[in-house]
Amino acid sequence: MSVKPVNPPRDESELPGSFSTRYMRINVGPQHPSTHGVLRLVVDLDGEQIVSVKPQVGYLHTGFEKTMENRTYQQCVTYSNRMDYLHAFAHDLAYVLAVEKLMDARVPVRAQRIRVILTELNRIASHLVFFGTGMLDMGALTPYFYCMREREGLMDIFEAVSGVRMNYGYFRVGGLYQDVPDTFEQMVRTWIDAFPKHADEYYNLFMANSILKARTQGVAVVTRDMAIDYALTGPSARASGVPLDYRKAAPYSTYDEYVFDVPTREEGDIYARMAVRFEEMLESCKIVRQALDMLEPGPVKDPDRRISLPPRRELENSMEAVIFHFKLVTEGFHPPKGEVYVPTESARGELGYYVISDGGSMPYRVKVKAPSLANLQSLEPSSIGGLFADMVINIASFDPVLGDVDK
Amino acid sequence: MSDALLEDLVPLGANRAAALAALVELGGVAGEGKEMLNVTVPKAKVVEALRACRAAGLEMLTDIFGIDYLTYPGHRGKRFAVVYNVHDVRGTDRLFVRVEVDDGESVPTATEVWRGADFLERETFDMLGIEFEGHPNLRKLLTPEDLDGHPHRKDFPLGETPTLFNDGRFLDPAAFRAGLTGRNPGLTGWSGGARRGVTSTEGTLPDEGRGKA
Amino acid sequence: MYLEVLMMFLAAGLIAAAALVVGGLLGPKKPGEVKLSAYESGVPAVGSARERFPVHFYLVAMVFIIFDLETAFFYPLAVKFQAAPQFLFANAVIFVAILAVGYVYLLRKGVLNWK
Amino acid sequence: MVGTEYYVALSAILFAVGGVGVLTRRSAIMLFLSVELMLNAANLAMVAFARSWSASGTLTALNGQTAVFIVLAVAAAEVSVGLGILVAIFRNRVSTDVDELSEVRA
Amino acid sequence: MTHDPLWITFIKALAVCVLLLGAFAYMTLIERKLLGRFQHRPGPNMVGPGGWLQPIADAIKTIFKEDLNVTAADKFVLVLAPAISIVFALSAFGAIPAGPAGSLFGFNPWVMDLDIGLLYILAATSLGVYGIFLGGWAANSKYALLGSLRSSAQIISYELGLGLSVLAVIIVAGTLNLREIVELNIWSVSPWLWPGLLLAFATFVISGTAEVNRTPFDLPEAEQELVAGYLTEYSSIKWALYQMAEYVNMLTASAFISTLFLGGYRGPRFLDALIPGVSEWPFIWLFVKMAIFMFMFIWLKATLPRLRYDQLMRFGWIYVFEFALAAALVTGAVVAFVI
Amino acid sequence: MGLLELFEKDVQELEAEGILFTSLNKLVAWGRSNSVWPATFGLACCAIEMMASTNPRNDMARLGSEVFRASPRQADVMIVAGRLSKKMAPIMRRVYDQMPDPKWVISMGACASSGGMFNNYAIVQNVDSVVPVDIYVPGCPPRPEALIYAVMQLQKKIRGEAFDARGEKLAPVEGWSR
Amino acid sequence: MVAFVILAALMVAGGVGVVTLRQPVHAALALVGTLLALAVTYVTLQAHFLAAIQVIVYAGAIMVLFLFVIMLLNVSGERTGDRLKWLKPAAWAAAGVTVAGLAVVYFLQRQPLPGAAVVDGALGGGGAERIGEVLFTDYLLAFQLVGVLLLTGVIAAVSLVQRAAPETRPQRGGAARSAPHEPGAASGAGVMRDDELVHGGH
Amino acid sequence: MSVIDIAKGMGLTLGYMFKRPVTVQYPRDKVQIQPRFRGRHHLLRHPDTGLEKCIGCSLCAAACPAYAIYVEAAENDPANPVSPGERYAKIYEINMLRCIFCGFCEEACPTGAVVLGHEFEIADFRYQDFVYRKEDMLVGTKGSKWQRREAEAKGKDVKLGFEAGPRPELEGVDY
Ligand code: SF4
Ligand code: SF4
Ligand code: SF4
Repeated sequence: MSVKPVNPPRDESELPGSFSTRYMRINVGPQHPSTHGVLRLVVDLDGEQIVSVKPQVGYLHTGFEKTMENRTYQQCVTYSNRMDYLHAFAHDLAYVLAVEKLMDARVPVRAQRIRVILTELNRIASHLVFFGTGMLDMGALTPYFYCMREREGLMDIFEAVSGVRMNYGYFRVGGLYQDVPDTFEQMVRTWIDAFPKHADEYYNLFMANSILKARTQGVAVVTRDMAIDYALTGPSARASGVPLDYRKAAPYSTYDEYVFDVPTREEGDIYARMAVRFEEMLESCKIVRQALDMLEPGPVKDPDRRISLPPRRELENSMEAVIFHFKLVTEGFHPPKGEVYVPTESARGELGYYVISDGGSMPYRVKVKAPSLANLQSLEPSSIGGLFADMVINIASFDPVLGDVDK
Repeated sequence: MSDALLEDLVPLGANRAAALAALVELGGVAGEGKEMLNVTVPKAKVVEALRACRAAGLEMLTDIFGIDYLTYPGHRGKRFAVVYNVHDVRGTDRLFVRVEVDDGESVPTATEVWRGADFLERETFDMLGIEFEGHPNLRKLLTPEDLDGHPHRKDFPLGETPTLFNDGRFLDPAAFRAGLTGRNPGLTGWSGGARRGVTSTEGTLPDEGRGKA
Repeated sequence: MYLEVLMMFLAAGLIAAAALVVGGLLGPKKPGEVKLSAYESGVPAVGSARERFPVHFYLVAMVFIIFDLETAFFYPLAVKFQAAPQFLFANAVIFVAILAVGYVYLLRKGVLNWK
Repeated sequence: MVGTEYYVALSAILFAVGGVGVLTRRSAIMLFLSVELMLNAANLAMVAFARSWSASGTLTALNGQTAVFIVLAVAAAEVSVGLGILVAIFRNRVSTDVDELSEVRA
Repeated sequence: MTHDPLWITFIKALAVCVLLLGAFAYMTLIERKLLGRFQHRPGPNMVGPGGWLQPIADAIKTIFKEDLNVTAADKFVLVLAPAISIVFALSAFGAIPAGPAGSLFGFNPWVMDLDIGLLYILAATSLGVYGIFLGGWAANSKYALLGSLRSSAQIISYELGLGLSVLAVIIVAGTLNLREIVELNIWSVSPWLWPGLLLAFATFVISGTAEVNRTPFDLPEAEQELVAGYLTEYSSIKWALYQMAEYVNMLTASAFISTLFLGGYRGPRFLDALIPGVSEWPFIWLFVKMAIFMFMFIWLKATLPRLRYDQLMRFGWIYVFEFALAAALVTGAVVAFVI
Repeated sequence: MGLLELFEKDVQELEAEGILFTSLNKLVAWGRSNSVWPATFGLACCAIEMMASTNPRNDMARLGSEVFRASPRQADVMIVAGRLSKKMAPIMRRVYDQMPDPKWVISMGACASSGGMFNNYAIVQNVDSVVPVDIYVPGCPPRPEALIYAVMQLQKKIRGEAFDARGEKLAPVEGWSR
Repeated sequence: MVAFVILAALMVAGGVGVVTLRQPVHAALALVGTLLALAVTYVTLQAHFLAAIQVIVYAGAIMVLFLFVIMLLNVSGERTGDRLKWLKPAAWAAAGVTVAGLAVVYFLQRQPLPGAAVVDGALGGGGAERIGEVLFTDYLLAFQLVGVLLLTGVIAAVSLVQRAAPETRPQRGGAARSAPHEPGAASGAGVMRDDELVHGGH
Repeated sequence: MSVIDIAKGMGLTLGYMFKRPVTVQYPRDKVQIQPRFRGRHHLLRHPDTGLEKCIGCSLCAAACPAYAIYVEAAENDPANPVSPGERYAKIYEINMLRCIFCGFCEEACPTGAVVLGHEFEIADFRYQDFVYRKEDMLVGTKGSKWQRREAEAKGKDVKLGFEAGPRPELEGVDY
């Protein structure tokens, strides 16, 4: 009498003789506390060890690119920021830079500096969320609350400037929506001065914590070759020794005028990814401080009437202004035919908008090179062979924003 | 655009120059672009071209995407273009490799050159329906399984629903927009005459006034 | 005096039973097929949960039994310890030494090194 | 106090039930469970005897209990090795059916 | 050793259970409030005056919530498991003496006074593992199963640390009776014993924390990886029973630690000089000591990340195990050769 | 009517029949309203503001609602925070179905409530077509205080103090009937 | 006597459960119940320490191991049908006969129990110190032999189950994991293909 | 495991325990809102004449990326004008659930008639209650629809839960 298997094996790796390699397949997400939104991973586990991870994305597919093809260039600034809601200013910036290049707009220096300040502050805010939620994934509750508290100060600044706490739409093609309020500089300075002290606290609270180190060092390593092969960009790539930062490589918006370092690490493990971001927050502080020092009064919009709405007071007495106003609002402006791409550096990596204009008032095609989607691919190779618990913090360590992934 | 002109516009980095030379060798044609370098290569040579780019120092492939030129004014040639966005590790040199394809044609996969091309090609396939030959797992990436069609094709409807207001009034975005851009005059309110917002036959908003999903 | 233990268990059991009964009766009941299926992040469960598990769990439980017994044998020893401390200490050391061999073996084999 | 004979009878019943299990169950794990039952039945008898010997002094009486203590240790060792064997067999056989196991003595 | 009449014992047992449940309810609130304070925010404070009715609202909500029995589950075990958990958790506490004999209106302030009280508590906790194991198994959900396996393995592993680290105390005290251990005051025997006892204390506290699944050893709940571990499929009152068991275990653990190492229900004796008999007052001292440990548990939760599973197991089997054994041997050696 | 039978009847039904004492009724409503534990259902940007509503500045914990449960089995209210794509809709429905009764839904933000600016093929234009919504919170994203306000609205609804524009009283648990 | 009857009934019921229940976990649970009842019986027999150890070791450890193994091997119910058709009734019959025989023998030659005071004096509740007294005099050798036995147990079980020492995870550098990332290597080949995934309920 | 760094963290959390929470206890305390915060819309009137500023030009509807505004204009009755211009908005409705509070309408409006105010307590129970009519937004109306409804039922004034600095565009709006 032959042996009848109780459960027929699924494939050759599960034949008798290797019963401990019978994998357990687990769904992580899309509705799962640690997948940072609606990422879904199908994980095969050999006990606690990961045999394969298959990211399934698209659960937040919003149709940004298609919808933007049906909005005027100006209206599109309300869309770009909602892709990466954690670093919304970066998306706004990337989008307006692309369109400005298309239109050859001249952006006043003041506007550029304010853009830099806000983008960098937003980068800090994004990293704060990264640390908060990442630490939650590791079971530490308090860093989350401290980071969110810290972020709240930034939200106040953004609210004071743009009127909303997230999804700003404050950068406009040709400059800014309006000038920053008078309290702006004071608010930013207060926050920036307080931050390093708090950063010290955070460092002691988690970055220096030996449990955290034990959990993250040497875990889920992404080597330099892997990073290049998988097109990993941003802080995650810099943690693997790829010194790629578009603020240095292709400076935009006066980034070349500031002195700052690009922190890099060689290890490529989770701790390195965290450390790079931690140092980056402090570097961003530096940039903000310099930009603030260089900030001079001046206009914040390209005076070109093709692009910017005329000032409100002109509407009352200038018929010409009224006509421009009507025309701009209803139709928007018409960039010349052409294609353009501007790479920028968001908190997650290379962010670029490839905008094609057909000469009409709405973009013919917008293709967003969103960093999270490409970055997410590194999750699989770096998780395989590791433990299930590691994978959870590994997701966090790439800091994917699902809006950015799924578009 | 001549090479000289290009160089004038953007000083070529060493990597890009080498890559450009290699691509031209393969039959590539440098094209227009604002401060960027586009090279259209023959479809059969695309993998070779990408290999050449990688060999020439443009080591990273950050994006693959498609463009549907169906309604592009004055466009001649094939309907789609697939664009590969390659750059070097320092991020200073960048080059766009383009391939032109028609509906139904497929492109050789780049996953052999870059593992990271996996998702990017799947996305392109999902959004535009361009198939990649030899891709290990060419399935939809973003859209639901039961969605027919490819959203980024120009003939795919955006699928807008009207915004509902009181007393059965509603606003249909597409029609409204058409009025604004002058493609369909008469629906805009600003140029004169009350806007003829269509009033529905029902007197009031249905209780669960929701856009039909 | 061991009836006291019984009383304790009785009281605890009473509380638990009361809680279960009250909770079971008072809550609303709206069962449904989906509601009563296993939760797996919002998608239907893939395969069965009654899968096999790593052999390591077995090893841990096994090693636990062995050392738990060791501890069990130590209790009488510890209680009696002060009666003949040196003699018992010697015995204990021998006992521990024997088991230490096993412990080192386990370490070597990587049993205690959860992979 | 309940007489020792009742305990012994109970022990016998449990032992017999365990024996039935050993004879009838097919799964090796269930076999083991039945064996455990038998072991415990024996322990019960020993503890019961310990009490009835208490007339002959502490040391003698406690012999019974101490023996049980040591039997516990033996049982534990037995279980860990026995189940170990089971696991090892299972790696190659995919079944715990003893009949099937005895038929493939490869 | 006098014993109370049985009916008194039963009433005391019921009282202990009810008190523990009340303590559970308010521990959740205190934990939330304290966590809030650690995190620079006030915590629940709007339900009732100062938020102090929050647990009552939670309790009502939970009781009147639908109690799901998942189809694929093993119904009987599904119901049995939380009951097991709570019963063993509650009854473990009964062995803790809360004051000197006869100090509770002439009755004894404990439910039971056992010769093997120490073992009794260990036995009760070792049975608690069934609740978790069966709960996860019965639900027939992967998260739950994995969670329950992990926690069972964790609990049994640290049980060893617990069992080994009490050896030092037993060697010094020469008894398993908790009341006698308290009365003896192990620290006063000889200062030579202190290193061994301190080591035992440390390992005991660590194992205790792991045993009750608190941060940094809170793997079983491991919300981020396994949704809610073995609790994933539990709702309503059954879930509440598990929570109860967890908190009652915490209370038991802190009472156990205080009793074994910190003089249990006895206050510091030097205070007797100020107010005569103050160290004899029942409840108060035990309460204070428990509060300290409960605070510590919450504090730890507020600060530390959790260990990874393999680290946790390694920590338990290598560090805790070895140090606990060493503590016992050191103490034994001191008793045998020094004093 | 025997006591057991009385208990076995759904409490809500009894409420409708007016059998339960109103005071008990009120007590239950009070308990439920003061202990609404959200299931984490963060989808997009709004989820960040949902998280922010628990941060030290806003601290939703004060209402007793900070207990975000990872498993829907222990949650009372599902805060749909963000845009619900059509791919995600069946999953959300499933999670909702797996929550034990009584349960509520807060639709947070323009996207969840009406599709907002994403009036397109990919987004469900009002989650009410997937799960019954009790409270809508406009905003993009609603600021954390607005969410706290919505939770307080929900408490009013649970206590039966809510009414709509026509003055009609809203049933305390709407989700049950659908 | 009442206690004895209740306990006896519990134990026998548990025992029968062990040999008849189909679901292994249930059978194991039945055994746990029997063991707990047995522990209580020990208490009534003045073997307190043993009772505690019975709970800690048997119920708390050995049975957990059983449950783990059941889980580990995923034994879910046996095949139905008896091993041999006639075996089951025969077994029960044989058991009945044995029990009856034994009972007859014992009840015929029963001895009077010593008085309660004597029992108390001799067993003293069977506390740990009494056991210790015996264990470390008469049974000293056995005590040490138990050590050896446990040692053999560990080594035997581990060598049976653990095949090779699992390598420890690389702590630094991803050398062990860099292999699958070479361009062109199919990711996790042969393990899982995406397309076999069950998709979210539509 | 280094004990010292764990102790540092422990000290930090303990320290925070003795600090005053930063919480703004919202329903009890008023939320401080930045002046530029954009909440519910207001339709303004000319402060001197009391006429509505809106001239029904629909520019706001055109600028709205969410298509949340519906305007239907009508000729002014010269004897009894509603607005200073030729025309006025006969129907002016905003679907608050569609609206993303981007402020484009405010930017687009040539007369500064529609301005986004600070009110954010708009949560309500039914979809159709979110279409705000002109009356719901005209200056002088305080609170959201639900707030006014509740206040009416209770016979009290609308209580708003925030404070904000002045904003010049919000001419005549009084919180
Ligand atoms: S409503 Fe606004 S903030 Fe919320 S998800 Fe939608 S776009 Fe994001
Ligand atoms: S704020 Fe933005 S979305 Fe809202 S009505 Fe105005 S333009 Fe439309
Ligand atoms: S609010 Fe302003 S933009 Fe809108 S219709 Fe009135 S006047 Fe025109």
